[in-house]
Amino acid sequence: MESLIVSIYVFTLAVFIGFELITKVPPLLHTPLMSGSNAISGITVVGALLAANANNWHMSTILGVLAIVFAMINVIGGFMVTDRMLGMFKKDKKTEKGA
Amino acid sequence: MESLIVSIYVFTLAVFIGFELITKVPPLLHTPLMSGSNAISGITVVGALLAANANNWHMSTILGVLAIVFAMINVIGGFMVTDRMLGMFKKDKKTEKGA
Amino acid sequence: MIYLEQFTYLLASALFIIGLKYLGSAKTARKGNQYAMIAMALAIVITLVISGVAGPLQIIVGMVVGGLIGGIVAKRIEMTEMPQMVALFNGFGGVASTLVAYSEYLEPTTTPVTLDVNITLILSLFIGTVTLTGSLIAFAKLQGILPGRPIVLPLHQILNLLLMIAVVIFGIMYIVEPGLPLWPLLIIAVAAVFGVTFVIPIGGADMPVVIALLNSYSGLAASATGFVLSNNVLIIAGALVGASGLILTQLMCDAMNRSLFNVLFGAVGTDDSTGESGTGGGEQKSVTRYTAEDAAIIMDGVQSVIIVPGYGLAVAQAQHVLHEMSELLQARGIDVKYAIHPVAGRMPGHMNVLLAEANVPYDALYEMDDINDEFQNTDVALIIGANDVVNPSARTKKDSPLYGMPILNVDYARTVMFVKRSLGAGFAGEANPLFFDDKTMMIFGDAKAVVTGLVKALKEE
Amino acid sequence: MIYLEQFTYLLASALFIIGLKYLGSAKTARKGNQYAMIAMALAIVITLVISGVAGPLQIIVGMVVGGLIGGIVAKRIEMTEMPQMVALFNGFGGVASTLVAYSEYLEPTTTPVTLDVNITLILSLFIGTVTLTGSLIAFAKLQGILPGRPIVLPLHQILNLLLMIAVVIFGIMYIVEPGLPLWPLLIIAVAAVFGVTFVIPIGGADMPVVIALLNSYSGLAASATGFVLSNNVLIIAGALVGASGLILTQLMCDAMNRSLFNVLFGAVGTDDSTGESGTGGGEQKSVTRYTAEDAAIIMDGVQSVIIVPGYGLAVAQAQHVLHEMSELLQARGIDVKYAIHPVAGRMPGHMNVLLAEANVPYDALYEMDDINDEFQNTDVALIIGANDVVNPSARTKKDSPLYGMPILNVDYARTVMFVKRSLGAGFAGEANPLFFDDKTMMIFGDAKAVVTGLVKALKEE
Ligand SMILES: NC(=O)c1ccc[n+]([C@@H]2O[C@H](COP(=O)([O-])OP(=O)(O)OC[C@H]3O[C@@H](n4cnc5c(N)ncnc54)[C@H](OP(=O)(O)O)[C@@H]3O)[C@@H](O)[C@H]2O)c1
Ligand SMILES: NC(=O)c1ccc[n+]([C@@H]2O[C@H](COP(=O)([O-])OP(=O)(O)OC[C@H]3O[C@@H](n4cnc5c(N)ncnc54)[C@H](OP(=O)(O)O)[C@@H]3O)[C@@H](O)[C@H]2O)c1
Repeated sequence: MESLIVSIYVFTLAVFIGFELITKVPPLLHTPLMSGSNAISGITVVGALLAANANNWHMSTILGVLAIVFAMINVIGGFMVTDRMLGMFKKDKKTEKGA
Repeated sequence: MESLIVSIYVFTLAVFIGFELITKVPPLLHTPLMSGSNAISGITVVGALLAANANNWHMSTILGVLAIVFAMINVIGGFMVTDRMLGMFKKDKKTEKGA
Repeated sequence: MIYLEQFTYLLASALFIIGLKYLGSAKTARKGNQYAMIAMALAIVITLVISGVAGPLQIIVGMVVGGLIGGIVAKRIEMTEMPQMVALFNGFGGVASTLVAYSEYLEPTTTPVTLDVNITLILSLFIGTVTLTGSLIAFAKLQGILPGRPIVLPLHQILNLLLMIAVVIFGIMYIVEPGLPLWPLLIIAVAAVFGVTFVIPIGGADMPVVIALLNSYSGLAASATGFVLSNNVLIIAGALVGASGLILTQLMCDAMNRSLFNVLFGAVGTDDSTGESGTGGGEQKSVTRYTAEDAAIIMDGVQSVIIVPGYGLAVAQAQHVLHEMSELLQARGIDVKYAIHPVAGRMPGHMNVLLAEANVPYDALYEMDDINDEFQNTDVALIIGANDVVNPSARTKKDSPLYGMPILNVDYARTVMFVKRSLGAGFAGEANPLFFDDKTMMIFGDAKAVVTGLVKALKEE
Repeated sequence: MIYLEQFTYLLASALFIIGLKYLGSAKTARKGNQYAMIAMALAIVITLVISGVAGPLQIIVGMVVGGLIGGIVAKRIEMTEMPQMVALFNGFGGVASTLVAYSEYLEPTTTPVTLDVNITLILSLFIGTVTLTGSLIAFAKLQGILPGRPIVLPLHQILNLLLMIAVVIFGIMYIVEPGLPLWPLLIIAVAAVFGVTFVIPIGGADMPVVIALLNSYSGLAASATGFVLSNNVLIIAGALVGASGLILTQLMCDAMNRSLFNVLFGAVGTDDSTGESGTGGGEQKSVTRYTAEDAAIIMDGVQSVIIVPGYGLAVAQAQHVLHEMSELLQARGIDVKYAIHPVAGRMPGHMNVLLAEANVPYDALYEMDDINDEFQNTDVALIIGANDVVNPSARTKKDSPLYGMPILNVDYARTVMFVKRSLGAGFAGEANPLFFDDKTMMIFGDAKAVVTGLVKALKEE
């Protein structure tokens, strides 16, 4: 039962951190932030790996493998698209010329 | 041994929170912040209560009682003086007249 | 070994935190995303190493298949389709959490299963499934598979309430009798229905807010799964996403000047109802129509132009040719700036992403508060596919859905040019009196076609 | 029961976090302090309830005695003595942590004592004791019991290094042979010496930075004790203070334009060397001396005055009469503002606290960046017991310890008045060329005496 208490502590503290970090993010970054944090929520892949890790083809293993697939789409797709978006934000190298 | 790991998690998360909260506090508040957080560090009184809580006068009990005294000075003194200081910060009620 | 595992998870958690922090500032955002990637890689690798990989084949296949799909989608996706992609991925994250929880239900890692594991298992099944079906509906609305307008069933809120009650009852039954496989399946079924009924009455254009909220849910689902498995990195990363998603939702609602409650239950949004209808109120006022060539001629004599892009720019995919046009103007010594309203387009930061894609440097983009004082000294405000964000009714018309929303002060510019297909209203369905102003030039047509025409005319001169 | 206890501790932790957050903003600071109080009360009460209070007498006596002492000190203390009081309290927090850890060493709550408990026990003993003796030295310097100037022993840094090595060795010995009471006592002894040698080479005027650092240590000591007892609320509250103290230390160093390394090891500070000596370099320049009456006459014709308070105001306790004076000036229609340099005085926010005590409204106080542009349109800059924060050498003199520190631009005002006792330098020991400027009026004397004279003269006119 102790482990529930620990989990609640960890959860509460992490929620405080999440709140503190995101207040005052400029609108410019809302979209990348959404897709980036979306990718982070793919952390559930860790649970999927544990669930799929068996030398049998029980239902639980199959569901685990399915979970791996979905979570990995979320992780890889999310991070890559965020990186692509952020890569497009650049400062003007021609400013000196242009202005 | 598991309990050490839990403690480290909790500590790390709390450190992140502490860092996030204090960056960008205006100098106006540095002194009250110092005395206020000083009072918070008197939380060690909780440990002192546990240490002093015995029906004997072993060395450990005596040290516990001493710890209570010191920690309580820190707690009560710190909070009261912070409150006193913050109570002195007021907006000008005469601004409308004065300006 | 447990130390190695736990410390790696702790390190990963710290990197997630730092990554998320960096994602919040323009200069460091890319680095932040990379930190989060490293954190994820660390968490995956240590899990594989520690758990000994008993069934390597299925795991590798699963990872490769998922990774490939994700990678291909990420490479191919158009920037305008970003909202639906994020929606879909959210759903995948949610369903993954549900699957893990259900798999844990079938073969628990630690027995006997304690009460707290069972409670968090229910939460995980429920939140994950709601995230899945809710996200699928959001995706369908944004992709045009479902109509964007709000679909309200009879007794909709009562239905939702009944569904919630059903979940609570099934949850209690499950806890009383965990052996029966019926209860978790019923919980999943009800959650699936609830996800649909939760999102379907929300207008298509409010979807970004819903997506941010579902993003938060997908984090909470991961966190709940972490509770089930007593795995701290899941709990922490999930909680970070849960909290930040909630804040983001709030920030978005604030920018649209609406409450979250109004977004979720207000059934606002007439996304599909464009066209020449429904504008101008009763009386017929006259507008002055112009062509791209007329606009090019006007541009001859001006010194400063502020471009205001809106949703129509995204629809028409006109960002690249717009950038070409603004470079032509700059070559003539005209001062060109972009004014970005926080809710222009259909998702937050939408315009920034689009224009960035077209290589517009981000320091040419001005946020509303920074540029609103400049319109009065500007010759031309060129509004491309935007309406609500420049609609002066927001200042004056008390019963308008826009009332109170801060707008870009384009009406203070010397000349106002609108590029859009019709006199149709925007997302809020509010007629724009500025169309009929004397200093306004309406240039009707698809944004891409008109701007291309402008470029051509500017080059020929 | 364990749930009740743990949830109350969690609630207390959350309230500490919210309290600390609120403490960081002027509007909510007082509420924040109250939240922290409630959190502390919750933590204490639940501990008493859960642990059953086996020995109520000694506990009640301890709490009452400690509380009374703390309360009386808090009520009586002068605002100018704040730094030394905070220093002393820090030390008490530190020693309490050490005592708890040592008591736990004598009678462990859980046996067998594991390796990790032993390691954190050493940390707790060490950090707590360093905090105690370091704080006592800081207190003694600020209170004038010890000289404020840096006291550097021969081979000082090598001595510190040896002490650290000794602690590590004793720590290892302790872990090898935890039964022997010698090792923990040796660790405490070495820590006590280290606390002294750590603080003693730091100048008295740098003490605020040291206090902030020791504040951070007292938090870490509490956290280490929390590790020993596996008590989360100790760990969390301690970590919060540890982290925020460190950030505060850094903010202070930044404001003084110095690195933390330079503060700790630079041995700067000639606090005691005031007096008419050591100024102006070789050549003798002339200054114009004036009296309070002269100043009062000048005040007749002016429209705007900016008051710049400094350390001397605190020493002379002149804040109340200064407020009286500024009200007299305002009554004549003169625009009076206060310019507060971030490091004016001897601790951060020092001037704000002092002036607040004298009922000066805090919206009459302007931070440096907000007021620096106004000096050029101001008739009189009235500098009271300040020097470094207005010394123009900071802009020009490359080899000055002040070089690079942003200063208040008093030299742009039409007339500059200095109220101080002599031509002596300030904390940084840097001569102030502004004393010799044509537009400068020097009014020598104790700040309180001079301002009282000014008040009198203003009233008589
Ligand atoms: N950014 C967000 O996060 C977010 C989220 C949800 C809702 N919203 C809402 O969306 C609205 C955004 O305002 P907005 O000014 O950007 O857009 P808007 O008010 O929705 O107006 C878009 C305009 O673009 C025109 N348009 C459509 N397709 C076009 C094409 N191919 N070529 C040229 N013009 C075209 C339409 O007029 P025609 O039909 O006449 O062409 C329409 O009036 C706000 O009300 C906001 O609250 C924003
Ligand atoms: N605020 C902080 O957190 C902090 C912390 C550590 C160090 N410091 C340092 O302290 C300095 C603060 O600058 P500052 O301008 O406020 O002070 P300062 O440069 O130290 O100057 C104080 C002046 O007050 C005068 N004075 C002393 N007693 C007086 C009395 N009774 N009546 C009238 N005048 C009196 C002294 O001149 P006479 O002897 O001629 O009277 C002295 O020149 C900075 O260098 C800062 O870096 C600040």
